[in-house]
Amino acid sequence: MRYLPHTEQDIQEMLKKTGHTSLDDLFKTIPAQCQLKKELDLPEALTEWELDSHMEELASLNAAFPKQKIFIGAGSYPHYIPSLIPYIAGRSEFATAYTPYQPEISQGTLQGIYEFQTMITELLGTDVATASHYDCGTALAEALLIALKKKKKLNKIALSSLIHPHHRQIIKTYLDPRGCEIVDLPFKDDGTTDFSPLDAMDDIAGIAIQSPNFFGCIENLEQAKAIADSKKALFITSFTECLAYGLLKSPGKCGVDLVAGEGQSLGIPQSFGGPGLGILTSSKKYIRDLPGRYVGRTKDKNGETGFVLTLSTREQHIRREKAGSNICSNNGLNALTAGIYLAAAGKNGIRALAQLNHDKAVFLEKELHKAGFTTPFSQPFFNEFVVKAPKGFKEKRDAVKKNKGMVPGLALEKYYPLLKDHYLFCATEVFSKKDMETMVREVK
Amino acid sequence: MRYLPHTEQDIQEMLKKTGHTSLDDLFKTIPAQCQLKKELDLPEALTEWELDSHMEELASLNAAFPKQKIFIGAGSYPHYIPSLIPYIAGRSEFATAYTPYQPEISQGTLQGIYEFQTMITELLGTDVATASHYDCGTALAEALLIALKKKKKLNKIALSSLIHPHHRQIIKTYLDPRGCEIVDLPFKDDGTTDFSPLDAMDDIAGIAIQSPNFFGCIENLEQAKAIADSKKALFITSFTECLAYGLLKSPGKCGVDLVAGEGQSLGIPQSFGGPGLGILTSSKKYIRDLPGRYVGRTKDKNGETGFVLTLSTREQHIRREKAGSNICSNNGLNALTAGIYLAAAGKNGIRALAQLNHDKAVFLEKELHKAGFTTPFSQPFFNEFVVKAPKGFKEKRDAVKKNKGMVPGLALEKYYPLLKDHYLFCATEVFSKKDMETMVREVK
Amino acid sequence: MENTSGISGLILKEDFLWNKSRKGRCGISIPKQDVKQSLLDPELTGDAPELPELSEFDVVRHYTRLSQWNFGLDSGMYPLGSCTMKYNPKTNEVQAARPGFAGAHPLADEELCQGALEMMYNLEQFLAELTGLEAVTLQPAAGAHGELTGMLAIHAYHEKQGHQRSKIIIPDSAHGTNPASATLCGYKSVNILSGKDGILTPESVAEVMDEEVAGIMITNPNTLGLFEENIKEIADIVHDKGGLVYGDGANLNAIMGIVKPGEIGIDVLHFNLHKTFSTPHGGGGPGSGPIAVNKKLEPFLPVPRIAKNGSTYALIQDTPDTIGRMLTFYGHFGVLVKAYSYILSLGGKYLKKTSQLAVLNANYIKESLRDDFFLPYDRPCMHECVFTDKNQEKNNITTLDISKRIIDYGFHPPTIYFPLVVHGSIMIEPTETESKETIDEFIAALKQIAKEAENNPEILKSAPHLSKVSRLDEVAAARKPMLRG
Amino acid sequence: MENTSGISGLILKEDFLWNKSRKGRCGISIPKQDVKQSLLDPELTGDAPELPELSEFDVVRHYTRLSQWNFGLDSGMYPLGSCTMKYNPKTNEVQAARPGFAGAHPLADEELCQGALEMMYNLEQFLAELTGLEAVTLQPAAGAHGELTGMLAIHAYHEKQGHQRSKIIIPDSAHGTNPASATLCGYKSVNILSGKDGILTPESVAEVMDEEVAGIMITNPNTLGLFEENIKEIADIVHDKGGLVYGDGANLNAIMGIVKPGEIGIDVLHFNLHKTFSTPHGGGGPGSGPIAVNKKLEPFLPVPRIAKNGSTYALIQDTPDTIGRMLTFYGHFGVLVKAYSYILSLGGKYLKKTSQLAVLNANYIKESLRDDFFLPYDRPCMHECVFTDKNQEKNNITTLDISKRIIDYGFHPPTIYFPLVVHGSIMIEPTETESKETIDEFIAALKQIAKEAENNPEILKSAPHLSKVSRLDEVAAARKPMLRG
Ligand SMILES: Cc1ncc(COP(=O)(O)O)c(C=O)c1O
Ligand SMILES: Cc1ncc(COP(=O)(O)O)c(C=O)c1O
Repeated sequence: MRYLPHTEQDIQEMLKKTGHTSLDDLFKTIPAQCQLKKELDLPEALTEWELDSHMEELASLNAAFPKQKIFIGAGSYPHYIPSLIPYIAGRSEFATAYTPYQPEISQGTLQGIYEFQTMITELLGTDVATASHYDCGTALAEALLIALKKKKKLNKIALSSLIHPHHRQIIKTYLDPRGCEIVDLPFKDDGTTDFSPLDAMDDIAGIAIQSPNFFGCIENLEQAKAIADSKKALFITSFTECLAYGLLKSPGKCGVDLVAGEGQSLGIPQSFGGPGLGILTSSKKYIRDLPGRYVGRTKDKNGETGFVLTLSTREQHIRREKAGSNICSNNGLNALTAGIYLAAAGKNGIRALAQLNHDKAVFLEKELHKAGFTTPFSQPFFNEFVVKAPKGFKEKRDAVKKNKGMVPGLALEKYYPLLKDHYLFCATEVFSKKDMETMVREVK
Repeated sequence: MRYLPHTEQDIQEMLKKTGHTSLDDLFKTIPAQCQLKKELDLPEALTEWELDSHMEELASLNAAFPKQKIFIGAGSYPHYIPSLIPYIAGRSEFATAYTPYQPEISQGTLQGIYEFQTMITELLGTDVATASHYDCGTALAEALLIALKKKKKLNKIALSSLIHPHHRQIIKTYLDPRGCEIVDLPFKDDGTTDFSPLDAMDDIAGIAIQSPNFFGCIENLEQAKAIADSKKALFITSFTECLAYGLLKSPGKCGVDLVAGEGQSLGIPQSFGGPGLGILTSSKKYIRDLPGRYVGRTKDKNGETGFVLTLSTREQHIRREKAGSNICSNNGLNALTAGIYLAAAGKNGIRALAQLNHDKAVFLEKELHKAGFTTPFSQPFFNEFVVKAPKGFKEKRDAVKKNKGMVPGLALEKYYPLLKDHYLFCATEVFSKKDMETMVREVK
Repeated sequence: MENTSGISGLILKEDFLWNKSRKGRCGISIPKQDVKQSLLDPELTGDAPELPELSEFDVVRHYTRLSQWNFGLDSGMYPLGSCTMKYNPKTNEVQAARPGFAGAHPLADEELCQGALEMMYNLEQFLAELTGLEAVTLQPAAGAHGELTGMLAIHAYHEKQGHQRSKIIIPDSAHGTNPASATLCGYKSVNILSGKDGILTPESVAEVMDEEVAGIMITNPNTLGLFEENIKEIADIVHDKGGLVYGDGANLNAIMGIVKPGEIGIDVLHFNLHKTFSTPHGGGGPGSGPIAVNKKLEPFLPVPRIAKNGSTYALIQDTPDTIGRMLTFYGHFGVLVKAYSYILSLGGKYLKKTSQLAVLNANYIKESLRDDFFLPYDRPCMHECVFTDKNQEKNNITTLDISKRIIDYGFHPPTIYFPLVVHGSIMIEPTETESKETIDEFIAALKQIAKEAENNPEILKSAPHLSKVSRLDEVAAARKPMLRG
Repeated sequence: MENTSGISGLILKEDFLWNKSRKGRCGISIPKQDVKQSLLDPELTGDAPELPELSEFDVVRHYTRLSQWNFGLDSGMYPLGSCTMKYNPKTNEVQAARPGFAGAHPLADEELCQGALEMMYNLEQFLAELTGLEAVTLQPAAGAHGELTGMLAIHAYHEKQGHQRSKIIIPDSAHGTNPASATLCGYKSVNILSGKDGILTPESVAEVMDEEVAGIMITNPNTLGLFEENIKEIADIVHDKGGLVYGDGANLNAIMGIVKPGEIGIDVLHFNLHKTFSTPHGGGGPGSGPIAVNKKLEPFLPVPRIAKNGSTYALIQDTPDTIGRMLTFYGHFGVLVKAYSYILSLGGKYLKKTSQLAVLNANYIKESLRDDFFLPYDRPCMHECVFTDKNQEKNNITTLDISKRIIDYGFHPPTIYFPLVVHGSIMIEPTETESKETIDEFIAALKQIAKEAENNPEILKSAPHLSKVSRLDEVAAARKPMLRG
């Protein structure tokens, strides 16, 4: 096997040194009754070439960007990825390193993540950002844990029903063991969160909303912040489409305490939903509360600037059962990737792309409108929006899905049972005007 | 434009330093009547994404390995390329460097080429090899130029008619200006070169044959060497399928003076015929005659081992009009690639692959035989062979070509007008038994 | 420093991105505007974020230089204990990058995702077979996330049993993520000590096990690289009192094809695909931490789960007792593709061989260095071995000094100061993909360092000498954190 | 050495492949044997070649380390004069690697190669438009090969005219490949000197031009970075006597969209796609050297040629007056794909801008360093500028010393000792993809080196200090060549 370097002679020489008679003999400290009696029932080893054809066969069974036009976002967005990004992020010095425990020979990863932390706080108007979390859903769950920790006496949080339904599920799963009460904030007619259930409550540890929310609508963060303040609750926001903040007012500017977000749009392939990039960022106040790694700037013995993992006394490997989070490995290489993307796009690029995404979505919405779809929510959106489909759409959708390799929108009924015939559509810079026109023509 | 870093401010500051009033002004030394009056008539700049789709569209118009099964070799062979090879050879330190004129910061390229030179001479049984040439055809032409240089008084060479027809064209093109006479050696019934035209000649500077030859047959190099010796001619061999020498007796062992070969099979994609890898290697005697770069081992000031380009006093940049060749840039990265391939395959891998290629070709020949094809030449072959097709084959070939994405063999009539209905087939490790059976079934 | 790989060469400084920024540059292609521009209400928009402005080449060169300051696994041996830094095959990267995988949308209709679902289904089967457990979820994003998933399942199990428990037993040698994960489920950690030969005794478990204990978290082989020989008895003790046994599978590389955790009493086990299954660690992640469970715990696995109906694959979005959902979608799919490719490339036979050779390499190192460094537990080890700096103490040399000096010899240092149970531990995990020659070089380097500790301790104290920076001031970094530029 | 990019860091030694070989290892997958083995007559076979035996990881690590000893364009500025080391866009690599290109067989039937042919046809059109010439062949494998092709066409032209000629005029500043290429066609080089301002005078050409002269080989801008202002008159002189004008297009990066060589009297011109058109040089190649010709020379272009018939593309395998064939197939197709991608990415507008900025950068360097280094031709330059070591002679410092010292500052040295016409030349070509900041750093480094030459010449003499090896003994290498291990 080409990955295993040991020749028969190597094995014999090494066994001699260790004082064993055979490879099996190495395991004699394992009680016999623990040892497996038969061989593993796994497929025979494939050659590299058999693997190639098997995998290409599997891959070809999936609808995928760029071949198929999938007009869905909902937490995973098709965006162009500049070719320099996989090339650079794939360099073995980055990709095959472990967590930078030895900073002297990990300065590349460390400076790269430090720059990522910097650019993310710049994008979101916050003060500090961690080196990454798994994804938006898990980052958001951690943010709510912080709220509960900060407000020790309270055990109640409020979640907008327009937070990604999967994220709400994650939060529920994370918080369940502590018997925490979750107040569900319904949505208003305009497609934004309805805070009225909070009117009578004053024991909320944290309020979380997503913006743009799951319907694509842009929430009014300043107003929400005022409500949170009036309740003395931590105000937490999340987002699944990072690119929106090339255009929208940043959560930091709106006074948000903690921001959890998904960074997949920043140069990371969709990959059937993962690995993405969990972003966790906040105002300075929470610097010691955010979970996971930070890279900090310091100096070496000779006074040269360098970087280290820092503030690790918050973390599990030091605090063990007293740590606020258990996170260890995170999504570092994707953070580096997002950093490369932000550096390449830059101030103007990110703005132009964000504006273009919005333009495309507005165009698509108008086209659908012309084709008989209605738009139930009036609040402006970024690059996703909800429409109510005319009769017969489902069948047409099935047909183009099969024959044209197009996937027109995501049915919302599954997530919001009352929203029968409602679909969430997404348009990004990867869809040309013609793509959109063709799709609309097919489902009209 | 994302490749051009200059901001408007940069340009103004720099113009100030250079004392010009505008970018146009920089060109004022160019006489007005030399300056272009209108803009270039070229397409507008494409975005990276437009380029992607344009190129994918063009690429998809080609039949290509691995999607299509092209049973043709004839100088370009489908072989598996281990994924490590493009990954490593694509590292920018290798790919974006120039020729190692500054050895202190080019030791990677230099050791890599030194190791290539070593392994190539090992494979071919020779003493020295250059750092590479363009391809086999041009390398062979250079070898014949050496023969003419060595035998100053003679102006006649003999070429086997079973040397790749394109290579013979190149040689003719290269030698034409010197009015050199080329004796064409016909082929015998067994599919090997007929040396009998030489019987009456004693003014031949060099004799060149290809083995395996264009018909795939293995020539008897020892016998040919004896004939060349008896004529006091330099004996030159070539090959288009490098992998053959994982199995066959090496030309060096057979006493060949100069060997020119094609290294494409060693991990280099076919790429519609280029860039390939010209191999030039010989016995020690010709060390100062081979054209192009050599990497040599030496020491630095501190006694550390290091490598440099050496023996460059043979080359154009020193000898100018007195140089034996004009070669400057060669196919260095492909030489490095071939080195990686040889290192990864190793002694056992190269042998096993070569044997497997032969096995596959023998199988295919037998299958075709069963299907009514005849085999005109009796001499053993490596992984290519000639068959005479039964009636109706041409039409069936056209049909599978269109409908099945298979290309069964290369018609030889174009190259050898007497060989009507003769086809050159190739089988390598990339064709499974099933691929071959399917193809034969379709054309039967 | 003869015969060592570490030497000094030219590398290049590189300033921060923002110091290289110049107004007006942009390093990417902006698609052409083929639809009308629509301006949002200015109330909603902000100023463009002040990101650096660079050309494409600036960006390429910046990160190329940064990369050259890093030591990767492809650069040299990386014997980081507990991290299983084995070769990351390049073909795995090719597989994950196929457009049909990399461009697949997680919410496209099921019939458009059959290839992705089939791959995941198969991988679940493989992981179940490897562990002798019943069912697998691929959702957890990393090892710690797998722990949390498993512990939540245990929590749900006890809930379902009608009596929630309050404690969890955790050996002193456990990884920090274990107690932290248990805490997240509301369990109080009860720490127990390893016995004097480095493994747990049934007695120490029996002593603390009661009906308030939800279970035990065990790493086997443990973080000292030793097989927990009493695992079956311990499991029985825990099971007898209604508890469950959580297995931390970080060290699975020692026992593939040798021991099936499900057969020795483990109820739930997490994998680190970025360790045992060769997926690159990316300088911190993304990893992937699937868990396998037995029948008892299967009902509690997170949703969605993958089902095979005839020849099609489907996602089951809800099961009655599920703990819920652990990640937005189905796990780190791109990482799963690589692990799946790895398993297929080795098959059962070579996975077993992998474990055998990993254990051989570790024992070989242990035996070779036993005279030079102190072995706190002098027993046959599994895939890693743990030394300490005790022999060097007299020269005032610490584990940190030794590890920094290793850098000068061209190797990545081992894991240090973990497990905590051993003072000054040096935890060496060579993995099976290191050849005997490389290991011999590593041994020679460590022997020389042991000599230097005697004869020239200062050279260890001041190490590393060849790296871009020397030892960094971590105290200052933490005291006055500078976390952004 | 303040403010310099060059610093020292850890790199790793690496032995020869064969010293790492162990019997029985193999680093690749051998496809399964699904057909019977057939043994060849043992008379025909030899022993397996003694290639090194390594695991896949051994190979990856070996070459990764080697690569880390190299300085690439992505590592830093590489102002190698005459080589146009501009950014090699990563998207070009993606395009060339598409299976439809990389896996295409050159002899598959024409209708199966339409995409490849269309790309080549388009590229020929683009190159013709850029030069104002009529027809293009993409066949030549590199610049020198293009020269040979062009000179063979000139040779065939004269043959066709009925009177072959014997000589060729070559300026002293020409690249060595020019006279060498002419010699291959049997032409004797007649060298002429540049005028005192670095360019050719019509008089010097007129003096040697006669009916025995086949033509002249001119590089414009020439290798001093100067535009040959008398090109039209010179071309007239040559044409009047029945000669032809060969243009060496290595320096095309200066004049795209500014001058069309075909309009100033050039009959044939070669391109270096690996210079002007951004394809990577690969540490020595493969390059690509298409030539463009005017109507006079078109009949002599090598075959096959590419024709467009309606919407299909065809190969014309024979033309009556062709010189024949220059390469086995159609040229370095994989390189052509990259150059084509580059042209499409810039379009006419940005190709012109490219030349403007390349010239701006060179002039900026020239003006910035004029007080520090001697400028043999003090005139506005094109895309490169040439200095010499004359100012440093008094301190016994040579161009070689200066260039080696540049390495310590983290830059690749310029081209040195070429063109030969200037003693100790230092030929700096920054290209347009270097930013002003990088160029300012480079200028600062050179100024500092000029100061060091005064104050501390020894540091130049002993340079480079940071690279893996110091100056190498080239004399020993050539005296007793060791060309294999
Ligand atoms: C024994 C052990 N358990 C758990 C973990 C946590 O795994 P991860 O980093 O993937 O979250 C580690 C990782 O270092 C470990 O070594
Ligand atoms: C002016 C000039 N002409 C010709 C050449 C030869 O080009 P190539 O190396 O592509 O053969 C070069 C390359 O260095 C050159 O600089």
